[in-house]
Amino acid sequence: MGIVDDRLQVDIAGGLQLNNPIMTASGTFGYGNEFSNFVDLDRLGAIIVKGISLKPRPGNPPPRIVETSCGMLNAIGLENVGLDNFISEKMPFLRKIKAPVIVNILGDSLEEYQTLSEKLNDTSGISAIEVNISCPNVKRGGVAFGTDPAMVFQVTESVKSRTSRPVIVKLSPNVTDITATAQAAEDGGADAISLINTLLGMAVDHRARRPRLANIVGGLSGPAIKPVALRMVWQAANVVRIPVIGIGGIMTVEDVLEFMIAGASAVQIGTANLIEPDTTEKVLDGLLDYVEQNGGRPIREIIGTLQTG
Amino acid sequence: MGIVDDRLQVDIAGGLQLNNPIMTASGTFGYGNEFSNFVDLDRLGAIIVKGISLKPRPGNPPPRIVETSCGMLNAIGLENVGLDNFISEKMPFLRKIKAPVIVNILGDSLEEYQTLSEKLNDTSGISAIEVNISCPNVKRGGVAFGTDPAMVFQVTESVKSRTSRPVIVKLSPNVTDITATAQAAEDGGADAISLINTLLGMAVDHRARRPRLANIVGGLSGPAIKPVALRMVWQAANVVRIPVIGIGGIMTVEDVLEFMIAGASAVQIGTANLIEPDTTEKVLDGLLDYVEQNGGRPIREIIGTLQTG
Amino acid sequence: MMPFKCNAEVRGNEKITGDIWRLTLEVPALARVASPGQFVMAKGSKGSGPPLWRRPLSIHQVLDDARIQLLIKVVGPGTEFIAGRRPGETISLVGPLGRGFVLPEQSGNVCIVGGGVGTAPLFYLTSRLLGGSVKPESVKVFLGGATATDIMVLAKDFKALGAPVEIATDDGSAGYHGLVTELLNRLEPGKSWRVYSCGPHPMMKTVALYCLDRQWPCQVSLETLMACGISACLGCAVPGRGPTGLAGGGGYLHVCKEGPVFEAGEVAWEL
Amino acid sequence: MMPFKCNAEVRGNEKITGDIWRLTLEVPALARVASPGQFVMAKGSKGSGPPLWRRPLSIHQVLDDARIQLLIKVVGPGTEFIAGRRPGETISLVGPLGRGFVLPEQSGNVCIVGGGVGTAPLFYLTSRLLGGSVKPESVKVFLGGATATDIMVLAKDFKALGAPVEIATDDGSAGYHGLVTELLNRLEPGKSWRVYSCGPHPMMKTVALYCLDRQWPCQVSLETLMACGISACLGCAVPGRGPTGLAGGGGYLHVCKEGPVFEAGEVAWEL
Ligand SMILES: Cc1cc2nc3c(=O)[nH]c(=O)nc-3n(C[C@H](O)[C@H](O)[C@H](O)COP(=O)(O)OP(=O)(O)OC[C@H]3O[C@@H](n4cnc5c(N)ncnc54)[C@H](O)[C@@H]3O)c2cc1C
Ligand SMILES: Cc1cc2nc3c(=O)[nH]c(=O)nc-3n(C[C@H](O)[C@H](O)[C@H](O)COP(=O)(O)OP(=O)(O)OC[C@H]3O[C@@H](n4cnc5c(N)ncnc54)[C@H](O)[C@@H]3O)c2cc1C
Ligand SMILES: Cc1cc2nc3c(=O)[nH]c(=O)nc-3n(C[C@H](O)[C@H](O)[C@H](O)COP(=O)(O)O)c2cc1C
Ligand SMILES: Cc1cc2nc3c(=O)[nH]c(=O)nc-3n(C[C@H](O)[C@H](O)[C@H](O)COP(=O)(O)O)c2cc1C
Ligand code: FES
Ligand code: FES
Repeated sequence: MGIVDDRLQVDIAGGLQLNNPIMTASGTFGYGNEFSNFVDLDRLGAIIVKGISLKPRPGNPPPRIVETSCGMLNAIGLENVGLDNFISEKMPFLRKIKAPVIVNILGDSLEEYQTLSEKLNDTSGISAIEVNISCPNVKRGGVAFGTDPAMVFQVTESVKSRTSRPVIVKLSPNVTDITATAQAAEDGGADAISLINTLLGMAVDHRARRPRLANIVGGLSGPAIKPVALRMVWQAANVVRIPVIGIGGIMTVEDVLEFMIAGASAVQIGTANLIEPDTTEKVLDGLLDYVEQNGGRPIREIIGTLQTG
Repeated sequence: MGIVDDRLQVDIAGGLQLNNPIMTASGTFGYGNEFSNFVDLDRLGAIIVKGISLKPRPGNPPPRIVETSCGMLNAIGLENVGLDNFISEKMPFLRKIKAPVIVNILGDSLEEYQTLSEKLNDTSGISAIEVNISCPNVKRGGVAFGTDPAMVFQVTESVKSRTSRPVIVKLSPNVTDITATAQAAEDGGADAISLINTLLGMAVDHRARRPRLANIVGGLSGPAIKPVALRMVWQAANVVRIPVIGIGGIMTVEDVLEFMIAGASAVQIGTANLIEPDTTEKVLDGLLDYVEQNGGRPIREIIGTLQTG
Repeated sequence: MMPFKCNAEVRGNEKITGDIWRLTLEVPALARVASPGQFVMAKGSKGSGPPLWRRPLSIHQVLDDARIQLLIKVVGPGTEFIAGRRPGETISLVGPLGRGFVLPEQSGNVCIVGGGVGTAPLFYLTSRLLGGSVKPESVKVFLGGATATDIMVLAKDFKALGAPVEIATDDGSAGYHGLVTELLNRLEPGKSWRVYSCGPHPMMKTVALYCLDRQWPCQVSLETLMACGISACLGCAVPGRGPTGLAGGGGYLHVCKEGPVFEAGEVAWEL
Repeated sequence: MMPFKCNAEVRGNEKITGDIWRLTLEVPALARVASPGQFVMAKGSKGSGPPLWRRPLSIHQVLDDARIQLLIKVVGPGTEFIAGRRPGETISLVGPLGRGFVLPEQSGNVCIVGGGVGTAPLFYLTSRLLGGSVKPESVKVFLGGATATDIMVLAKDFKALGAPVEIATDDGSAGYHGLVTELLNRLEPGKSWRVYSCGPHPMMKTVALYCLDRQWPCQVSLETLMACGISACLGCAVPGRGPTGLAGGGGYLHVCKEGPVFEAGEVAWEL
């Protein structure tokens, strides 16, 4: 599988062509190296690393995770090594991987997003930036950014103005109208949008009468949220012209096909990595089988082919 | 179990006292009679019937339902017999039941809501009205009502002005800020709010490249949505002073306790009725056991006792 | 008869072909009241799933007023779970559900048309017909399948009831090489036939239209996705005909309540 | 050693007490490399659940470099599924995971303190210790349980390794009537002890603080909820001490990566 199969190639984000549509979702694939024994990282469409902030963050106190019906809540609180450590400690490994590396960034202010974009622009080996404006775990800033179209526009525009790298804006599902934030990201100059981030949820320990997460609320992910994600991807793809990257509960190749048919040019696999660490490669093999069973037609031909008539 | 156990009593909606907090969710319990062989209807806290409109509605074309991971999508399209048939055909049976009957209403316009409220005010045997402003299946009217706080206020106020019955406003989860619509309902004079209605979702048949619902999108319910429901109930209960009724993915007595601890004065059981038609009574028995194991303390004492410090 | 919920003990589980199984369940309360064409909603998982929903399965046969049999084709997780239960285990059932076949009050010619596992409810129907006013020589059973193995065991069972059976297979490996609906031409056109059918939707549509053309009474048992089976969710709608039907200005039929068995003329086949 | 994913065949499944089972799995690739204190993430459901997550389980013993044993207490659906696997069935595992116990380089006094099913990893540790530089007479094994039946089988197994075992039970039905941590007072205070412990968090805290007081080297194996076990989710955080620990101005320790075994002094027990 060293050779590239052009039947799986897809275009995303400002001319960035991926060898295949299978990407890893931020925060569920560490910094890539954690998975080197489970998947051939070179084969992936792209690797998106854990969200990076300017300074290291310790994250939220435990408990940070809880299992729910066909899903999980997390309130990791965006623990990460910070930009400088990321560049010095994680990038050397990532540069050796053939798959494009996309860095997910998050900040508490417009300025932080801008500084991150500038510094990453000067860092080699980074194919694109994904802007996380939607994480529900950060109490300051983050939430407002992700749910207000005007703020989405502003963050997108300021990140774009500081980097020559393609910019993907990652949208929050915790909004009344996903088409408004999708449109705002496009208007702000985003090269692509990715969705969905986690749904804001909560779990209660009835014996202790306490929340199960120290942070009280957390982000819901996994198969449980797939129907919401598919709906939002379909709605967003109907209003923007830039590529849409589908995320939410993807476990199998059938799930990937569903998202692509609904309008996604590529997908990200999140929670599934935690359970079956070889999911991305398994799904990729499945996609290849699908292409072959369909007379070798390139996979990009199914993007947005949902018949609703 | 003929005698009322006052340890289970709770107050909801404008002085309406229920013998226990277990209600049925609209659209999942028919008009009550469908379940008379599975549960002792007299024992229920309240029966909420399928949503009623002024005229009969045929509902959406099939397929109308699809199973998802730990949940289901429905796009029934609010099929119902219409107000007149409801009163003449369904009320005679319901009047014989000891449990309070709550009628869930839906309309395409303010006027329809008002007419429904007036006519139901003149109908005997109805303990309260639940206003469905949030059903995602009706393309006209409904969606806007449920997601815009100003409209929520308006609908609530006009229903209240036409009826002397307690009014429960049922909120949509498909909003950026549930506290805004919760507050709007309270400001409009609602005696209680109930939440959540279904999350807007979608399913795709990748072989046919078609949506699995003829209506394309539908409402997600079941255990999958419980974390979102709990979060919204907790958020809403923190801002309003009127009782909050919790709905979403409740299958067991533990789920009921979680919702009540998070701030719900009562709960509604929906999808679970479809799978285990005796769920409501089983849960009620469980609640009684809980009360007894806890030294006979009235169940209402646990409402809103979540410790977040 | 009002439906109820019960646990049925598995008494036998017989493999019919590759993916079809016959379960025998001890459940007298159901066996005593279930009529042909009715179905049960069986739990297809432990706890609350997945799968979340129960699974509709027709009553395939009733034995000694004490046991029922289900004929199950494994097509997904629910049927896999149910077909995998071993003797001694129990299955949670809700039933009996729906409106079954209307049996003829007098003798007459009866034709049974079954396709694949859709044949399940027709077996109980046929044994009841033959146990009643209908004579074996005035019955014709047409069974269709993709290939011989799909249908041979069932054909043998129908023959054991005393009914003359004719077979059609898609690949010609047994009986007529073609669609089972083409066997309808073998019915003497002069006579009037009462037709009962269950199988894939296109097959039933052909049967229904064929009979409507000839004004033969015809009952079909429809399949839809079902969440509840107890007419609570309104999910199992099909477009109906006539004053209450969609095509006649009315609404939808609900397969779990007004069906699963319908008169051919009640269904808006064109929608 | 990098972790990998594999299917392990169940070779044996022995009931220890009411809800505790010992599984023997044929999985040479794991057996050859797993060190004491490491764990595996085992799939606790068919397909994608529920439960969704894998379940962390310590390596209880390694046999002949070919089989591993797990000691499982059934507390919920995941452990129920795993403990219910019969010989011939397979279980999906990811492992070996985490940082295990550091074995002493020289002989010396070693004390093992186990509580309930937390004793699981200490058994493999003890057999490796005794197979290495540590002499049976310089080992003390303290095992605690709620009642005698909880701990007697394990105590016998430890004795079979040659280690002297002392028992404490909450109800006094065997050994000392009280907490296992109270047995620590039986250690000769003059000597220095190397202490290894696993069990309920409060127990380990007591052990850790006891040892820190006396400046005895002490290693504890922590438990947290884990979604992945492979340091991808950062969900298994516990407050750490020292320059990189939270209490020292740093951050959290990750039980699946920097643990599950920690030096007593690494953990911020007060948080
Ligand atoms: C009234 C009634 C009686 C039935 N009687 C029998 C019977 O006696 N024996 C038997 O084997 N099966 C019967 N069925 C069909 C059976 O209920 C389905 O095969 C079963 O629900 C599938 O569940 P699953 O989890 O195994 O597969 P799923 O994963 O749910 O489905 C597998 C595939 O089959 C399709 N499918 C599932 N159910 C239906 C349906 N009802 N109509 C069309 N496509 C469907 C799904 O879309 C999917 O593509 C009956 C259905 C109805 C409505
Ligand atoms: C590194 C590590 C090694 C382990 N080794 C073993 C072992 O060898 N044998 C063994 O029987 N168990 C072991 N455990 C614990 C085991 O993983 C849990 O009991 C199991 O995950 C429970 O899954 P379940 O689905 O059966 O129950 P669930 O329904 O998930 O849980 C049942 C109850 O136990 C609580 N619980 C679950 N996991 C934990 C935890 N890790 N810490 C505290 N409370 C918890 C839950 O909150 C719940 O109240 C280990 C855990 C860790 C982290
Ligand atoms: C443990 C965990 C950590 C996450 N961390 C991040 C993050 O740092 N940045 C981000 O943009 N999204 C983060 N996410 C969200 C995922 O990238 C993804 O959008 C979401 O989980 C939905 O996809 P899934 O259902 O496939 O998991 C995280 C999700 C999980 C489960
Ligand atoms: C089949 C179906 C039909 C429903 N119809 C209605 C309705 O008519 N009016 C209404 O307010 N809610 C309706 N709902 C929403 C439920 O009342 C409830 O709010 C939702 O399903 C969440 O609860 P659950 O997860 O317990 O099902 C319907 C839900 C289902 C599954
Ligand atoms: S399946 Fe629910 S009404 Fe028919
Ligand atoms: S369990 Fe996921 S990082 Fe430790």
